[in-house]
Amino acid sequence: MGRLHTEEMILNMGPQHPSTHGVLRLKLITDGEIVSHVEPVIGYLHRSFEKHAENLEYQMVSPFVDRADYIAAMNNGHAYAIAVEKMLGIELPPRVEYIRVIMAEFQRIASHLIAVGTFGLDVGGITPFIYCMRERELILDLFEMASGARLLYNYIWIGGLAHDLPAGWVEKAYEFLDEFDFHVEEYNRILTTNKIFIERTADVGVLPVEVAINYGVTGPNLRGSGIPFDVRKNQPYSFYDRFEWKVPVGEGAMGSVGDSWDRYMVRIEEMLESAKIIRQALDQLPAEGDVKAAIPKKIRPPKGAEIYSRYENPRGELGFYIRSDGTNIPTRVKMRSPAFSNISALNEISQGWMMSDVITILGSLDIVLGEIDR
Amino acid sequence: MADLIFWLFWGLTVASASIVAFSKNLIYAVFSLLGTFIGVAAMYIFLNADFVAVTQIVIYVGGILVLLIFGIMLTNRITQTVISESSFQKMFGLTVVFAVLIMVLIPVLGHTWTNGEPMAFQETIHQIGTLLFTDYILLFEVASILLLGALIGAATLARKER
Amino acid sequence: MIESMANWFLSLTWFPQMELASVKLLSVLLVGAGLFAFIAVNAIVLVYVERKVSAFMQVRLGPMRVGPYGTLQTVADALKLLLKEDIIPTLADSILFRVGPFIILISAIVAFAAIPFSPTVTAADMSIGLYYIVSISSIVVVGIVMSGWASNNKWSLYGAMRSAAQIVSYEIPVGLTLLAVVAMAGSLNMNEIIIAQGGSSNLFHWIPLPLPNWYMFNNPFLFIAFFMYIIGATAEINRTPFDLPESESELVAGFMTEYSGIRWALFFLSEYANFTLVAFLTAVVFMGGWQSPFETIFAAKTSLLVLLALALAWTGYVKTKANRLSIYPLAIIGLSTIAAWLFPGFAIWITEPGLFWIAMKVLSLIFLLMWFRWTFPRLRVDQLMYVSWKVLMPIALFNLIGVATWMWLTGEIQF
Amino acid sequence: MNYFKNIYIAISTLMTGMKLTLGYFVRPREYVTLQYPDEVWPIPERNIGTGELASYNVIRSKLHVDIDDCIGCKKCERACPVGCISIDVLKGDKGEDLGVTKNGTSIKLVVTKHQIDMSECMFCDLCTHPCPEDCIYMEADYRFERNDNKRKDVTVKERWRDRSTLIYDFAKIAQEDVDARTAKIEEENRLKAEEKEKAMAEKLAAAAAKQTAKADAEQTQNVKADVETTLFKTTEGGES
Repeated sequence: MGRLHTEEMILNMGPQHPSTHGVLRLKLITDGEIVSHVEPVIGYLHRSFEKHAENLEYQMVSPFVDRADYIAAMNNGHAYAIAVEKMLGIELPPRVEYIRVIMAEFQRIASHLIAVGTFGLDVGGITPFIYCMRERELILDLFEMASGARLLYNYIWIGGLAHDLPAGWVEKAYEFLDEFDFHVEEYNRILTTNKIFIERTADVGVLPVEVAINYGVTGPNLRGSGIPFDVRKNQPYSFYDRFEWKVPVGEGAMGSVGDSWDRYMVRIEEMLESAKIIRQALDQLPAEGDVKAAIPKKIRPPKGAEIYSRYENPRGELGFYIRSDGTNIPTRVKMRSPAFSNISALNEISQGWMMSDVITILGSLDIVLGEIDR
Repeated sequence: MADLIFWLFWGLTVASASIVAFSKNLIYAVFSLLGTFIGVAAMYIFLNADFVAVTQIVIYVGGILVLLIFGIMLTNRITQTVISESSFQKMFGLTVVFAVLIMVLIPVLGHTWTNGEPMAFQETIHQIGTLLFTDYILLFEVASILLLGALIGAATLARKER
Repeated sequence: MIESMANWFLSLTWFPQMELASVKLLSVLLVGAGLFAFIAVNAIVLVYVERKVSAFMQVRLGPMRVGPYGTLQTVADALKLLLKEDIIPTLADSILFRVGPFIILISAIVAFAAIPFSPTVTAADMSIGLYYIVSISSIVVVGIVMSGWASNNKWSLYGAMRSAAQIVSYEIPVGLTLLAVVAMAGSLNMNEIIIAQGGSSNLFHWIPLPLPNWYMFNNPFLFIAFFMYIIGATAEINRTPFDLPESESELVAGFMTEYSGIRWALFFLSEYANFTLVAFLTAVVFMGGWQSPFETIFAAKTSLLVLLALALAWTGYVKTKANRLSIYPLAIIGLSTIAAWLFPGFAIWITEPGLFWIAMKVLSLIFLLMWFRWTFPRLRVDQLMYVSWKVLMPIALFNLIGVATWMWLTGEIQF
Repeated sequence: MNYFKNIYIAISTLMTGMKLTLGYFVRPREYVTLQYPDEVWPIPERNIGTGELASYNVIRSKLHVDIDDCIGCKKCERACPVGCISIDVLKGDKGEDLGVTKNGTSIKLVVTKHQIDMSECMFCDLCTHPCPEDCIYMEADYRFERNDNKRKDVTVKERWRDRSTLIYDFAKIAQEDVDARTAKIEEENRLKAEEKEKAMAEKLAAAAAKQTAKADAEQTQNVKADVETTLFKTTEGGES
């Protein structure tokens, strides 16, 4: 059969599109349903966070850090606090560290719930999304109890926490953990093992290890490709070396290693691992301790001090580079956002797939535009 | 009622057929084929051929028309083409038309038409079925083999060469 | 009945001495209006039901504000859609853009003409009813492609293309499964197909079981055919898991992306009309249409007792397994059992064929399709085609041969 | 064989999912959503304050200031990353008793303006912590019901666009009082300035007398410049 001449179609997906997870624009070059090139156009949510941070005192930056990745605000605050604390050389009371770990892992579960739910939405299942949101709501209740806010907490401060845990919080957290395994089982029943879901995700958008490393892909996406890299394990910060847990990696159970299903499954397993960490942290949590004891009165890192601090946020390695000139205002705050690196691999792994698969792959990468554009 | 509805469908057929013939926009021409096909199907019903009428819709609307629409819609150049000159080689065309007209008119005018009573409506499918499997079994089988060949051929063409 | 209505209507007008032809014409118009009214009301009710079903499955409440339990919500929505601005995009082909929705709607309405609502009520009891419905529903493709192309939007075009490819290719397995039934019944007439499903309630002709002699229980091949028809029909009416033409996560809204207001409402109307049509067709072809599941009064009474026992067992099972009391099925079946045993009128009523039974069947089928929609993810285009050509088609052909063999074995046909 | 296995797996897994949704469908009503304005989820109990602050809830929905306790230190204004708090203070009269806060600190300054623009607030809670008197805090009033600023002269539609309904004024002091105090302070400053000017003028006159005695033009100019700078300084000091 001779080659038929076909014309390519340029398709603008977004910035107003139901499944670009925010205001992302994808320029697709398609041949029928087959996509030959994907160009993510970002910047629609740019709020000049880094420039902003150069005009604010160290503590004032932290609410803006929350707003970068609004789905994992607690993790971002934690990462920033750790970076500044390293510059100042602050020792934290154990209670603070434990509460931070608990909060960070709860936030990881909440973020992965969104990732799993919206991924289900991307492949067409509406009900799993609602179930995921239902459990996320319980975590948000816990956060609301502790910090007073439901989305942007500003709870983890440099040198401590905004508030101590209220009475009854720990019991409620245990209550959530006891029910959580059952709910994960529910997602498995309605989504993970569903044949249609497997057909849509397995073998789709395989992210080979080399490509992942070349693009700087981190987090569940890298682990989905079979590399057990996790900053929490490899360079433990906070108290992560005190807990028993494993790093889930993609095994290609339904297709090949590194496909969308693997990335999804890594998130499901990570939620269970996070639940394990929280349970251990709650068991070890010291009953007494002033959470504000180590908060410095004035934050003035020494002149010329600079730091790059790594952190594992739900989307991957979140890095903060901060340079000080000795005043109470940082000279430069650079945020290495994981989703930015992750989305850069989109073109490479979605070429040759269908338009529906591009959406699946995008959903499996789990991006947050607030973090990409900053 | 038969008269009024007949003329209704007659109008539909003729009007949409003339759009097909005279429209400068190919897309309009293709879509108005829908009216023509449905009108013709209605004519079959007036001729007591309900099975043929419904088959007309299935094959011509559900199959051929959709195929035509696909072909025209997905070919970028055709949809944008506006036929600038409505006709060319007018003399030759007129000659052909007149020749055909005369050929049709000779038997029509030569025939003595009688006005009979309209036939009572009766279902035809049983007869069609019986005939297909008795008298015309060979033709039926040949047609099925032809269609099967077409099916296999289409599948082969559409197969991806990876 | 309709003709007498038309006569009465004409007697009110200026020309009472109209000939028979206009009476017939008017009755045709009346039937059309009646079908349209049925479809409109049906869509309004079904939208509400679908919202509630989805809400309950998703642990939500659904509409609650307008009217008691939100029953008037869809009425309010319909009014809102009527009042909305009618937008036709500047670069759209305005003629085709306007015509498209009407073609879809008209084909949906016209197809209803052959549906038997009860033993006596069929708008057009034609000898080729089933074939007629199948053929009319293929016109929908043209409307969809028309409106998708006319919108001058790439997403709409994608939706239209997908829809056309989907409907055209699913017509084949659907046709083949229906063909098996037609072979079984020996007729294309809807009422005759229903009547053929009456009679002895013997499963597979040899084992007597308390099941009605519907085609889905008639023999194992038709049992498979029933489910295959449901799958194929789901694809033909573009519902999840086959809702690719309007998949909101990929194509925004598919071929109706650019539509708003009342034109969009027409799409919605025809979508639900097709939905109901498919449910009716399934009920007629596989579930005995307007026939009652109970053949005699005695059968009704004993079957209800059996059902009551089953419901009791279920309640006990749920109570021990999940420690919950599922009271509704027990209550409904218990009440009807008591009524059937105490009041002979009720027992007679439930054994009589009629609108009630076909409505029950249609409603449960509609619930099944809604259940599909709120559980499953969506297939991809090539997988959709895979299901059609490589799964449904071979099985449908196999079924067809199987049904023929079955008929030969049971002596229904002889060579 | 694989083909049939696939079909079997598909059917069985789909049935699993359907069982789950049906389970939720028939389950006795246990919804997660509520009919919002009629019923609301309880705000989590979370009292961390002691004594008079027992009702202090960390739920962050609206900023509130107990203006009676405010000492006008402007720490909250400086802590705010978005600058939504603006405070003006005036010095109290000499010997005037401005009261004490609940912590026992005597108030030295009159807060004439304590305005919070809730349309700019990002609920970060950073302003509440530096307050020495714990008088600025977040309230759980997420519906902004107790908004006294609702302007009656605008329609509801305009009110949505109107940001002024979200600007909260906490200073209780009346405008006349503010005017009076400002006038008084200005008067004082003026008097002070006049006195100083008078003193300056006398000095100048004395110097001029000396100058005429010496009759040196350049020296005169130097002194004048000196005087001008002192004058400038006094007026500036008087205002603060």
